[in-house]
Amino acid sequence: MSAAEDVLFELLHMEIVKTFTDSKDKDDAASKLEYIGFTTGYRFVERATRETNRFKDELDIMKYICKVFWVSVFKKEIDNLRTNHQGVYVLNDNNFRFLTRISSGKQYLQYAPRFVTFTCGLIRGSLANLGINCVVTAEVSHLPACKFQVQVQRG
Amino acid sequence: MAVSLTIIGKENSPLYIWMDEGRDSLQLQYLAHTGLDVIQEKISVGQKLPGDSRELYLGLLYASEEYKIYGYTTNSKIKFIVITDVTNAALRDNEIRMMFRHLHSIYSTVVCNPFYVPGEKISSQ
Amino acid sequence: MLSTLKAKFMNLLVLYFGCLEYKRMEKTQEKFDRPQLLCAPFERKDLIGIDLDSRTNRKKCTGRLKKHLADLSLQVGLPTDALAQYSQAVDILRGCNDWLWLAACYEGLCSTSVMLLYPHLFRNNVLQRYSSLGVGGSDSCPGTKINPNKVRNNPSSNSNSLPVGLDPSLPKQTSKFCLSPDDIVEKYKEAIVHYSKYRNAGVIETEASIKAVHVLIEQKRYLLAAEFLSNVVFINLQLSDEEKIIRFNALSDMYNQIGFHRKAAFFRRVAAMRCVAPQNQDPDWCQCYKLLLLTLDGYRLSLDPALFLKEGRPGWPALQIQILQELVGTSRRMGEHGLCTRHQAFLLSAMLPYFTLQEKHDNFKMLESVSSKCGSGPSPLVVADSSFIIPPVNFPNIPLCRYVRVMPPSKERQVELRDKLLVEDPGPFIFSPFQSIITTSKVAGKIDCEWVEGDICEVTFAFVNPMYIQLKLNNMMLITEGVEFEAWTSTVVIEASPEAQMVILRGRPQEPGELRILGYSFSLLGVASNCKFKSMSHLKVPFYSLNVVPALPCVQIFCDSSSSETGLVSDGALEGESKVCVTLNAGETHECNIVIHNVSSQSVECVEVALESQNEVEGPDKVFQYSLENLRAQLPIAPGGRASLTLYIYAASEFLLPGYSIEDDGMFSLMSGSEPPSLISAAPSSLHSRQSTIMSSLRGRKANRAHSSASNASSKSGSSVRSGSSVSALAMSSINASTPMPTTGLCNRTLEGLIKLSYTGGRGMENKYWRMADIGISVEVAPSLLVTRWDALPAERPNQCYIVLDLLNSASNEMDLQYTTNKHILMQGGESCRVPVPVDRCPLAKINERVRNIRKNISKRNADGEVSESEILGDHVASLVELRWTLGPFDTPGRASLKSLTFPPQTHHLITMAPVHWDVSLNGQRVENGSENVGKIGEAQRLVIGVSNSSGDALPPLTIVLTAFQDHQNGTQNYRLEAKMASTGATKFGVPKLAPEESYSHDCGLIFFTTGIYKIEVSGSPSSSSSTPYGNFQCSSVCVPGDHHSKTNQHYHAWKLAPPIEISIVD
Amino acid sequence: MSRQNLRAIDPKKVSGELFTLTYGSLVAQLLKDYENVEEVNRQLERIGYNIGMRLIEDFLARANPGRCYDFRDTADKIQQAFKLYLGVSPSIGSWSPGGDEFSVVLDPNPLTEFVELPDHLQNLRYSNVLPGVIRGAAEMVQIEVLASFIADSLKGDNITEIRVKFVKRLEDAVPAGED
Repeated sequence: MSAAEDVLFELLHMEIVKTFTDSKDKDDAASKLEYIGFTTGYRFVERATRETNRFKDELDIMKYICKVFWVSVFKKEIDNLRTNHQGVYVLNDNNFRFLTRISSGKQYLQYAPRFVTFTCGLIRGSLANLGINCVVTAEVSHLPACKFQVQVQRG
Repeated sequence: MAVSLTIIGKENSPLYIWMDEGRDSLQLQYLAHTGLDVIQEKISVGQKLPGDSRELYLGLLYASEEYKIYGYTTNSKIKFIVITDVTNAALRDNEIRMMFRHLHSIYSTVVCNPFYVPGEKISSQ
Repeated sequence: MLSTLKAKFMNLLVLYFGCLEYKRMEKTQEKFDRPQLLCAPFERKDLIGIDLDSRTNRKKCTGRLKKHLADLSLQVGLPTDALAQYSQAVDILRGCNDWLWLAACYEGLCSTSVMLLYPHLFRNNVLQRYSSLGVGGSDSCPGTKINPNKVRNNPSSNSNSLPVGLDPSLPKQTSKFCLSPDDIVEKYKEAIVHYSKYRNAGVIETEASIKAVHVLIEQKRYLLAAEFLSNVVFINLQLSDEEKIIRFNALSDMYNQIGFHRKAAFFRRVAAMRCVAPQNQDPDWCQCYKLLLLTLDGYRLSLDPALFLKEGRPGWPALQIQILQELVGTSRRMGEHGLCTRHQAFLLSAMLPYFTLQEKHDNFKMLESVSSKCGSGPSPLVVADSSFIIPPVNFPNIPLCRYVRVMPPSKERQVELRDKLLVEDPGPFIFSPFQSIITTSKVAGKIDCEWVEGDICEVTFAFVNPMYIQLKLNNMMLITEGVEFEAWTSTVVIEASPEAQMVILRGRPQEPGELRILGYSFSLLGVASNCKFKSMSHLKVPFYSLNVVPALPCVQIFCDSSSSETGLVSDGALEGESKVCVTLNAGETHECNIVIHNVSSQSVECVEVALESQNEVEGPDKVFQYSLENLRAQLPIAPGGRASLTLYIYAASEFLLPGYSIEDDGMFSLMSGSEPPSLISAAPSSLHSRQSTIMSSLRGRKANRAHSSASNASSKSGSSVRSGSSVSALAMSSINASTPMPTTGLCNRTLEGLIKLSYTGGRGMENKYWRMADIGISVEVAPSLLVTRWDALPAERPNQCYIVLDLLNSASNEMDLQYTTNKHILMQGGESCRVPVPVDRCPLAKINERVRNIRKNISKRNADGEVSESEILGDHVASLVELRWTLGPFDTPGRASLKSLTFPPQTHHLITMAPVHWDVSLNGQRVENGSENVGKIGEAQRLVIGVSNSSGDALPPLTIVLTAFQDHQNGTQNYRLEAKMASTGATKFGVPKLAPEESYSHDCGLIFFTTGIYKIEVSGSPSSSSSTPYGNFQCSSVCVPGDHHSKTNQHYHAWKLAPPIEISIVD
Repeated sequence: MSRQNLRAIDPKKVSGELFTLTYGSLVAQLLKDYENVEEVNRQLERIGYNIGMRLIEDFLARANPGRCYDFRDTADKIQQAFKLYLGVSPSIGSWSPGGDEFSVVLDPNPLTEFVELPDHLQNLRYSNVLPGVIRGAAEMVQIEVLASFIADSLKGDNITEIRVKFVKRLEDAVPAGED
């Protein structure tokens, strides 16, 4: 059983998703969810890295996201991090917490995007505050695994 | 106690400046401003000095005839600069470090205020 | 010349080398047992009282000699020897605490090692050779602008400074004494520490430090380099002001080289301040100014406002403000008032966000004062004797432009591309989805409106005043690009209010094509400011672009008030007013002259007129009529010329009492008690009865004063029509003054029309551009005549019937109504009366023709055949009845139309021409309508009844019956005349089937026994055997299948001779 | 990554902060979406209500709090839940004489740890999710309550106080917590 405060966070997330996907302007739902994630990530990482040493480089930051950051948020590490060393990082979470509550099965796959949007923003916001401007996308091919792709914007 | 305390944003513009009363504000600002050169050099990527602990606390940046200028950076590229009197022997390195830690903590609280827009001047404190 | 100089120089060098080499050889040979003590100049005085023979001193001498020898070796190009000798000297001197010389040895050791390790150091810059004569060998000329990035990159670009093919380990092999890179720094450090022990060694300490910095730069150890440099700052040197300036400049350069631009700027500023220090006897403001300009980079200041604002204002505002203030002050002291104004303007504009209100005011006042000496133009200023260029300063934020609206031409000046409309119509499905994409992906700033060459065009700005001081913007105008544009200047005052204030800038495009509006320019306090939208990030578009179309004429259209008569009021009575209001009585016709005035310099060559109206009831063309041909004949309209279009306005109205409906209860309208009748009338009579609108007084009065022949006729006219008297009685009973008046028809109502004039001419016409002008016409229709009820009654003549109308003069003025060619009555305002109008009955052929047309296209609308016939008859009546009236003090003429009049089926036969035409003669004399027939008692009156078929179809066999009666004029008729008369011949006879136009005649005789007035009714009805097949024909040929209810009535139908034959029998 | 980066930070505190920050972003976004502050208050309460309805299941499973015999029990459970989920122990008090109304005094309020309310948002009930949670949770155990803020330190009050008022016991009142 996950910790009590994590349950609360999970419920809040679920309600946020519901609030914005049910709201009158559905089209903006994704960008709003992403933005909530962004500001949360931006602020959270400011606090979370208080005790962390200065990062060496981009890869160092990505490792931090996959390990310490992911543990703080999801109580587990990213299962697999890959990079092409040209600014693209792929983070695999084989058991993404926000997807575990949806029944697995293809028919629920269509609902997956709304449950990963917040996290995309969370990653983007965190990286933005750490000085990496990027685009974060997510891909869910079978529940509850999720693949986040970070594409760093250079220049 | 320190005579000046400055928070500098990602783009190297001051977000918050505090000065001990009665000091020459501009002079202290010049000191803090030039201190940025040292901070920038210290945190520049590729700078691999032996014995660099990668600590957020950057230590003494430099000293002038009257003041000592200390620096600290966060992982989010926010810089703090504290200026002390050269003659102030009471402040040892560790105390300066703790002062910065405290400052960082306060800063992160400010950033976490949902009504604060990062990059704006800090009005509270 | 150059070559000889070179050759001579070479000679000199060779000589010099020879000297050195000789000296070196000499020193090498020299005995070490008794060497002379070599001294630095300042050491000389310290020598007194020193034991020269002490062991320490001897060692000192030896060490110093060794060092000197090493120097010479180095100078003649023997670094290996030099290294060894320096090392020996170090060992010797360290032992005898000769710190100064020890430091020198270290320095030598370092220098030599550097030479070996970094042979290219100091050689990469040609300038270096000359400038190395100065302190530290590297201070460049003050004022040389250093590109920080370039300098910083320099060392790295040739980081491998060893010659190609030379292994880095080689120097080490060459001499074991060669220092490693780290050692070099260490030894420099040591040397500097030792130098610092001597008060007089400041210069060489500085020198050594700077050398070390150069090495560190080469090693890219900038932090360490910075430490050495900050040490230099602490070295206390007795220097002249000029030397101090040079020293600080040198420091600044060095800091720039290690990438510490802020530090560099700091020292540059210190140097600048030195130039004009209060104790300085000869302040050099000019140099100070130039040095200050060099500091700008370090403070992330760019004097180019566009650049500065674009970078999102990084930097340290407090320091930036100070530097700018110093620039202002310095330039003023230099007497460069132009520069001074420019800097102050920049200070105000760029630092505005950081100023408090008071500071804003102070800086504004300051600008006011400096600009009074010299303004600031729009061109860059070059600083005298330098390469500095100070770009012009703009005020994109004073005042701050909130938004920009490029105004489309005013409505009457808008243009339309006709051609495009035709081409772009590939059907709704193809272009609708793409159209939207195309429009949204349009270039930012593309304005979807067109300006016209030669027309005055406007752009509206909303400005906010950030200063809280009234701003006077002189010569404000648009900045444009593209086609030639005549921008008009205006002086604008922006009040000291926080509210946004609107400013309109105007201009006139001079040629067709694309026009881009880039911004606006003005002059504030003598500072010319060009504000481009692209530098105002909050406006989101870099420019506004629109299309200028070729010149087109422009007209004003208005109603010529000189031709206006009573009732015509032009709104505001101004020329060019595009709305005309006319008050007319319903049915009145008004002529209105619409003037088209060409106010442009192009002639109007082509016009089109269209009419729009919101009135569905009356078609616009019924109300408004004009002749386009007439107008076209007046083309072209020259510039300044006028043309006119005569518009005929007919105040169309519904003259029939609204609310009347045949379906109400199937009853005849005059009898319908359920309606709200607004008036009462006596029996239909040409001797019209007059009643006031207050009719309650008349309630209950028996209105049976039916004296007229018409009422007589109707009262006796038999079965299908109720008698007039009973009608009147019923109608009267329903009168009630308090009954609400029907609203329409009695209240004024307004007919709106819009005359849309499209026109073009000039070059615009060639490009298919058109302009529109319109004039609205509002016709207020005052009620005039109202037909409240109507009925049809038989007339005296068989080919006519009476249409009896209850009329109400709903106007307030007296009305003279002419309802037939020779009959008219006068009606007071509000008064009503009943008039009979004789109308030719409708020929059957006309009905049949219409029926056929309707049958052809049985539309749903006309599914009810009965109504159709009603309509046909209504139209027939309406076309024949013309109610003309004159009204009011001016005898305004008008006419009322009975359009959409309908009649209930019971009356149809009255209005329809009977298929049977009677031709009756008495005693050989034709019985005419109203003719008096006189006969004598006892004499046989010979009556010939001729029947002919006047319809287009065959008539069925008929049975004709003659009935005689006496009318006692009191409502009773006596048919029992057996004792009063007798007849010869049949009074009831059959007529065979008659083809069209065929006729049949019957003779009979009548003998009357008593005097009196007799009447003989002649009626014919289809013979019973054949009635059914002809049922349809007789009355209602318009019967549409499925409508049977009316047929039953038709069986009883008979044609009568009307009026009956009247014979006065006298003695 | 040096070993210092892995220095243990209290995970409970970090999770709490994440919750607080996410909530803050939500409030900011709602304020952007709805011009009307009252509407935002309403939305927050609604979100809280929905959370409460689900949270109660977790609470019952996790804490096994046993049956509520009276309203004082309910208050205790609320106190317990605050401790469990938000890591704070509010004090319960100010009971009405009838025992049907009490106050939950939060000190501190974890939701407002970082918050400074701008002047133009003085009508915002920033933490309005909390009364919503209480109401939603109570309803799932067949107790209808009214819960609302009566004091908020964010607005300068001395304390942060939620007033909870018992309305009625809902029909078929079988507490879900009973076995």
